[in-house]
Amino acid sequence: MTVQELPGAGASHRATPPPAWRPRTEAAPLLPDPEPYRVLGTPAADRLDPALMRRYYAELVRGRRYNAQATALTRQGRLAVYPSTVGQEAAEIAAALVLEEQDWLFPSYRDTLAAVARGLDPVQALTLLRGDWHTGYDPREHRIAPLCTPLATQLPHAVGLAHAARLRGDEVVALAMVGDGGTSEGDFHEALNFAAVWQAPVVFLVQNNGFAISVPLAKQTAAPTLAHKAVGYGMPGRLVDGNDVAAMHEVLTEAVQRARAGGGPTLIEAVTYRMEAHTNADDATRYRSDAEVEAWKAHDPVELLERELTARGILDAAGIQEARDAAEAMAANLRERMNADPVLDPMDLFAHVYAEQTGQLREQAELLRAELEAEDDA
Amino acid sequence: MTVQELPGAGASHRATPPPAWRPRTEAAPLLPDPEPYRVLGTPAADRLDPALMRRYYAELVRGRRYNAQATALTRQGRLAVYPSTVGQEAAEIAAALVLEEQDWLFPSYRDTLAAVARGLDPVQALTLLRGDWHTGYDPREHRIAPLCTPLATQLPHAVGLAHAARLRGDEVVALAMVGDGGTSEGDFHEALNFAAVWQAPVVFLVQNNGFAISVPLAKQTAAPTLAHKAVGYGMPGRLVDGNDVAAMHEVLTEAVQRARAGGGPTLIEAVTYRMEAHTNADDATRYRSDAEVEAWKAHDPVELLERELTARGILDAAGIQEARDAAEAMAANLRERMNADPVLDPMDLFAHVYAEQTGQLREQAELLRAELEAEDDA
Amino acid sequence: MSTVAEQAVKPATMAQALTRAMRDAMAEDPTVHVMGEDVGALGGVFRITDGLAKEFGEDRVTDTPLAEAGILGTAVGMAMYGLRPVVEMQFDAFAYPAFEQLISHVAKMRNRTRGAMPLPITIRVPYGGGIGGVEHHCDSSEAYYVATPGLHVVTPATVEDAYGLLRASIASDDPVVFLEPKRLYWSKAAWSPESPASVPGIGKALVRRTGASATLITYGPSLPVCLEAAEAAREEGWDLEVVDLRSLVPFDEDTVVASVRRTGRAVVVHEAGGFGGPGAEIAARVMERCFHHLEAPVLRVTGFDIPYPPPMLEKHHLPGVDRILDAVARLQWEN
Amino acid sequence: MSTVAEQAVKPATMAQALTRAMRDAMAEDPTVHVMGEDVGALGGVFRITDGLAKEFGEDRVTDTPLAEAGILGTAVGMAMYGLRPVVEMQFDAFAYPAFEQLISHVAKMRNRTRGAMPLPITIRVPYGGGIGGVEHHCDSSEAYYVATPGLHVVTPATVEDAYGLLRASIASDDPVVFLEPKRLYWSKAAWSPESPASVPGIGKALVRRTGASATLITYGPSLPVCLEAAEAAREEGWDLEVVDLRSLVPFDEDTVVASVRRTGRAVVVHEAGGFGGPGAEIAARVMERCFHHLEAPVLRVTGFDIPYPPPMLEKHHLPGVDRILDAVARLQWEN
Ligand SMILES: Cc1ncc(C[n+]2csc(CCOP(=O)(O)OP(=O)(O)O)c2C)c(N)n1
Ligand SMILES: Cc1ncc(C[n+]2csc(CCOP(=O)(O)OP(=O)(O)O)c2C)c(N)n1
Ligand SMILES: [Mg+2]
Ligand SMILES: [Mg+2]
Repeated sequence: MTVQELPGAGASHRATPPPAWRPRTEAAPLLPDPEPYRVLGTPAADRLDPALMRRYYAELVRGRRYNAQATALTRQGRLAVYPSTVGQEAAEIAAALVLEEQDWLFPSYRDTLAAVARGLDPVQALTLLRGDWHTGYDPREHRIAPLCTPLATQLPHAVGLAHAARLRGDEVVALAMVGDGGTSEGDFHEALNFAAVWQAPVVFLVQNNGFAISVPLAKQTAAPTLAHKAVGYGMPGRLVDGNDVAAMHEVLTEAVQRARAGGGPTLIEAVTYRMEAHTNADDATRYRSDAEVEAWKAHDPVELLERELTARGILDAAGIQEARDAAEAMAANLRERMNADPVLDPMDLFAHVYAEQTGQLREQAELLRAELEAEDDA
Repeated sequence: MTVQELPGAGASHRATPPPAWRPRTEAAPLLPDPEPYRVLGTPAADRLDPALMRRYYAELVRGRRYNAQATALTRQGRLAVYPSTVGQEAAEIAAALVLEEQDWLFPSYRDTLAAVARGLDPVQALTLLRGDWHTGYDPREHRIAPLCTPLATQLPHAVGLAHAARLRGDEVVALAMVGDGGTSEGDFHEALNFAAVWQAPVVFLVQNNGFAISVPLAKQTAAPTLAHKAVGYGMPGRLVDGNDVAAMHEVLTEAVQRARAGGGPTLIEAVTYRMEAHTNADDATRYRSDAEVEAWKAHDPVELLERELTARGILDAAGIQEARDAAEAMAANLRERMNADPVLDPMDLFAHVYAEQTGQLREQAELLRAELEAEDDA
Repeated sequence: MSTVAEQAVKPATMAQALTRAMRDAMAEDPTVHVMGEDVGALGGVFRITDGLAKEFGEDRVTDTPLAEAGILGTAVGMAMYGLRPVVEMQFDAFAYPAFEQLISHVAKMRNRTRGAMPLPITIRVPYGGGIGGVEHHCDSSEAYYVATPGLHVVTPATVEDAYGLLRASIASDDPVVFLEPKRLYWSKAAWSPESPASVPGIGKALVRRTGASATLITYGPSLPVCLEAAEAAREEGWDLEVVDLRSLVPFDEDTVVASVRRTGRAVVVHEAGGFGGPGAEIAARVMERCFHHLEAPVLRVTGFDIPYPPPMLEKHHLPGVDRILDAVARLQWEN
Repeated sequence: MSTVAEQAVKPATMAQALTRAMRDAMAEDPTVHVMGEDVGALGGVFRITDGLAKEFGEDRVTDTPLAEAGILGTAVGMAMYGLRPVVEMQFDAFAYPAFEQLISHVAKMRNRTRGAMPLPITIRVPYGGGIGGVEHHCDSSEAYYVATPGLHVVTPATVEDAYGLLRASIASDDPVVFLEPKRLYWSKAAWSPESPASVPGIGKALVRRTGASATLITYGPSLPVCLEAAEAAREEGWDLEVVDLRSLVPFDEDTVVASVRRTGRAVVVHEAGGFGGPGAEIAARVMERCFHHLEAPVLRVTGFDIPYPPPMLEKHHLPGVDRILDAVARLQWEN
């Protein structure tokens, strides 16, 4: 519709309406469904791909075990802190599995599991939280950006990277993860806006786990859903049950494919729940009830999938046992390797500040070297 | 609707869906009309209030004259720079006139006209652009925040002020003005989100004048309209013809009333056009065509109103002349007063950095004082 | 609330003193509001606002959306309407998103309006390292604040000062960046909120230890380290004076200069990086004012000029007793 | 394009040299991209990117949405993918919204990833006053950048350096904050882009004028003022040396120290505020390294510690020839 046809333009003395303005797209296709999309437990589950679902099952079981092991490591002092994704495994793992090799994952500080599911060695994924070097891996090796602590700040990185890849003609999709709280940051807004204007191949995955540390969603936004934020950027918004790994897989895959095909970015809100405290250092009883947590237990992502697959005969007791054994093996390996003290070289403090050390840094490095030598002598 | 009723919850092995999540509001009432709301030249104009419209007419004529005079002052070196609002007078003036005395206006750097229409002395409004003191007025006197140069940064101020007033039980509404370009800033996002969560009595008025300096709207956003951004915050969005002062008045009044009644914030996009260059220092031919400007001339806010009012017999030649005379008188007065050199005291540089001068500043003030005295002696 | 007698005997932590300062300010002045991320039910990630929401309600102790520019920006508006917001930034590096609001508005509003619109905002920032925090949780960002005219920059090093300086900051009609040394949160002292008399408002440094050989100039988290170094220095035959700045802006030049003129030697100690850090200003100023009294250049012992290290390496970065003593040894004693 | 012969004779402005530097870098290296507000069709509000969009297309010279954190944040992503973004911030104070990206990511990414992910980003920031700009358009914000390890901070003072240093910055594998002195944009020199050989990369200061009585240490917009002051000083019998730092990080300590050791006296001159400004670091460092060579304390002539004044008062704020000579006069000549 052009503005020439606008209602009210009839009166004869009226000037032709301004020609430069017109609605750029229709809002309707951008609006999310009013309820989270689901597959498990619905007729849509009839079309599940057994092999894929068995793979997801194994990953979910492994992810759950990874979470438990990481939390145990905090109690043993082997990790300084761990933000658990128990209850969020479906979203974490689907985010990793829908990507192709050349794609990039931009995890938030919470998303070590997604990084591990993409193939990163768990020990490398955990260096930040263990207290040894900030980023324990080469981001280019697995195309996983550094775990990002300042919330939402990695979202514009994802946009820039995806845009750069597109400019170079590479079919790369960037998937960026953020929490419900992170959507309030200015960087969230700017990233989504740039992505939409540039039609960058990015998928924004918001895990709405109900809380930003202690702050519930109702104090974070008054929007109908977080997925509705897509409208304001002119990109499609999708609402999905984040505990339903089959639904996550479908919705993410669709968004990744649209991005890869040049269809631009998508905002996805995965409705989920953080079953444990914010981190091991947090006390969740201060801000939420046991009843709420209990209610969500009945909607556990691992169990949802297990029930669906066993009911459909896709998974049997042996399959379950196999997944659990593999998970135990991963945990044992992780435990063992994390029990070894990492060896850090204090001189590394100065090695990577710049490509070439400044004179001032050389001086400081010499100071530290002398101190270390004096210590060694003593 | 509760999640218990969600489609797909039928399968018997399915857990009850998560109880903590539900859509917070319906999206429909938040969505703007797809076309800008109009009154002039439409049947809705039958209900125009003649007295109010005559007042608007006088203000628009005065506003147009103010713009011309201010631009003339830049040519005479009396103003360092002037961002004109020729073509945007309807939005500028309606923004000021819909407010009550206790309300607050938060203008952007472009909105001296809105401040003047609210009652501020034009000479005071122009100190910033003249080069004498930054803010030439006491913001509390007219309840006009300082003209704000860093884009969108005053929007959270408006939210905080409105929120504070509400906490204190005062019926104060804050109206904050921003351009299409300003909507891309993180501060825009954060301000709207805080306002919606707090249900603060704020009206956000975006003047979409087609450009952010040289950057056209299409490079600024991919949204259907800027008003659609409201959806993502859970506040109503309204699209209005910014050159139709009667429509501006109605839409703004409705939003102000909703805010005052405790109904929370509104986002309004006024579709308008910047007829002149960004400022006198800009060269608009570098980025837009004369044809576009010409087309918008046919949709001039002053002429639109004049035609409607004369056609309806609300305004006659005498009324037009009266408005023009008043505008000339204002311009003559402004010209004369701006031709006097302002007297500034250099020692004021140190007077208001802190309530109490620090020792270091006292020293620096002494240095300057000595220099000034030496100059006087010379 | 506990009685005076109880308070007087019980040791309190710096965290408790800070909480108590906000509580007392809020009880006395209804315009004082606390806002930030998780400051309500949780009481803040460091529990510094513990109990305030319960006592004063959510309207005065507000869990905001997660957006630091929004928090500070709305606080500006609240202050414009006559409130006294006390803003909590969750960690040092998470104050950065609010920099534009801080620099372009908070610091400039009084000046811009010729005094018509002062902004009595207190911005509490837990800062510094030494607690095993991961990156972005241990920055000492005072250089940015110090270089911004219009801000006061205050940092306590003792339990008593934590209370007194925070009260003074909240009472100030100007914006104050109130830097809380994280690793001193759990430091203890026998302290009662009824006797904060020794804090004479913002802008007074204090000689924490008198000495004749040289002056250590420090603040915040480095004060205990300097006091320890001064103890250790006695073995080497040095009698060190220790000055606690307590406020970086205003900077109490007179106290510092008087001390250095007396001792003739000085070392500035802080965790922030040295290059362009606050110690540069102090050293430059001391040398300017004490030039003919100095036996040696003013030296600095600071964090290295590197991004804050991972927890396992932070001990090598932080100024410690040995590094301070090494600097003291370089003060040209043999001259 | 013009021929060598034409270029060699025609005087060029600093603005033209900057444009040419970007043009040549883009022509040589397809990974160089220019982005920012109004850098395309308009050529930037100062016309520094004039003609680039036409020559290289919108994909390489991009008008971004109006959001500085977004601009720098997406530039980070582009650099992660192997591009070399050259970002324009429209004015000094409008770089503040991008501070979190700058401090927490741009400055730290190489270090965080142990060198695996360097960020070759050039951030061009027109800075400083003297052009009659209104508030927020005249800040000298170098103190913030200088105090952030991981950033290079570069600022040219001549037409030739504008070209050479910008080329070096774009070629650098590390992020560079490239500060462009606004009021020198239209300064002219006979200059040809074919002979930028005298710029030996980033990090070398240059003695712009030799002298024996005292050293003026300066950079960027204050260099011409210092050279003028040095001329004027001859009348007073002072033979001043003038050092142009050209880069604040890395800081060429050796050149500065060698000069001051020779002259025995020094004044640091810059527009940025003095308190916590770059001059503090320079003064502190010079005193540390030249202590026994100094006849007087190192003095500073800087902008006052106030928000940048309105245009009609800026002349009182900016370090001028007289204020510099007054400082030189205070260098204890009678001792
Ligand atoms: C810019 C910034 N501000 C504050 C913090 C401190 N912080 C860490 S996690 C967190 C809550 C995040 O909530 P959400 O985005 O919902 O993610 P979740 O923790 O639920 O995964 C906060 C406030 C931070 N990391 N970054
Ligand atoms: C934070 C910030 N960035 C950049 C600028 C420089 N600038 C001044 S006006 C302008 C364009 C504004 O466009 P818009 O918001 O549409 O308002 P308009 O000028 O059209 O009224 C820009 C980029 C600024 N003032 N503030
Ligand atoms: Mg969350
Ligand atoms: Mg505009």
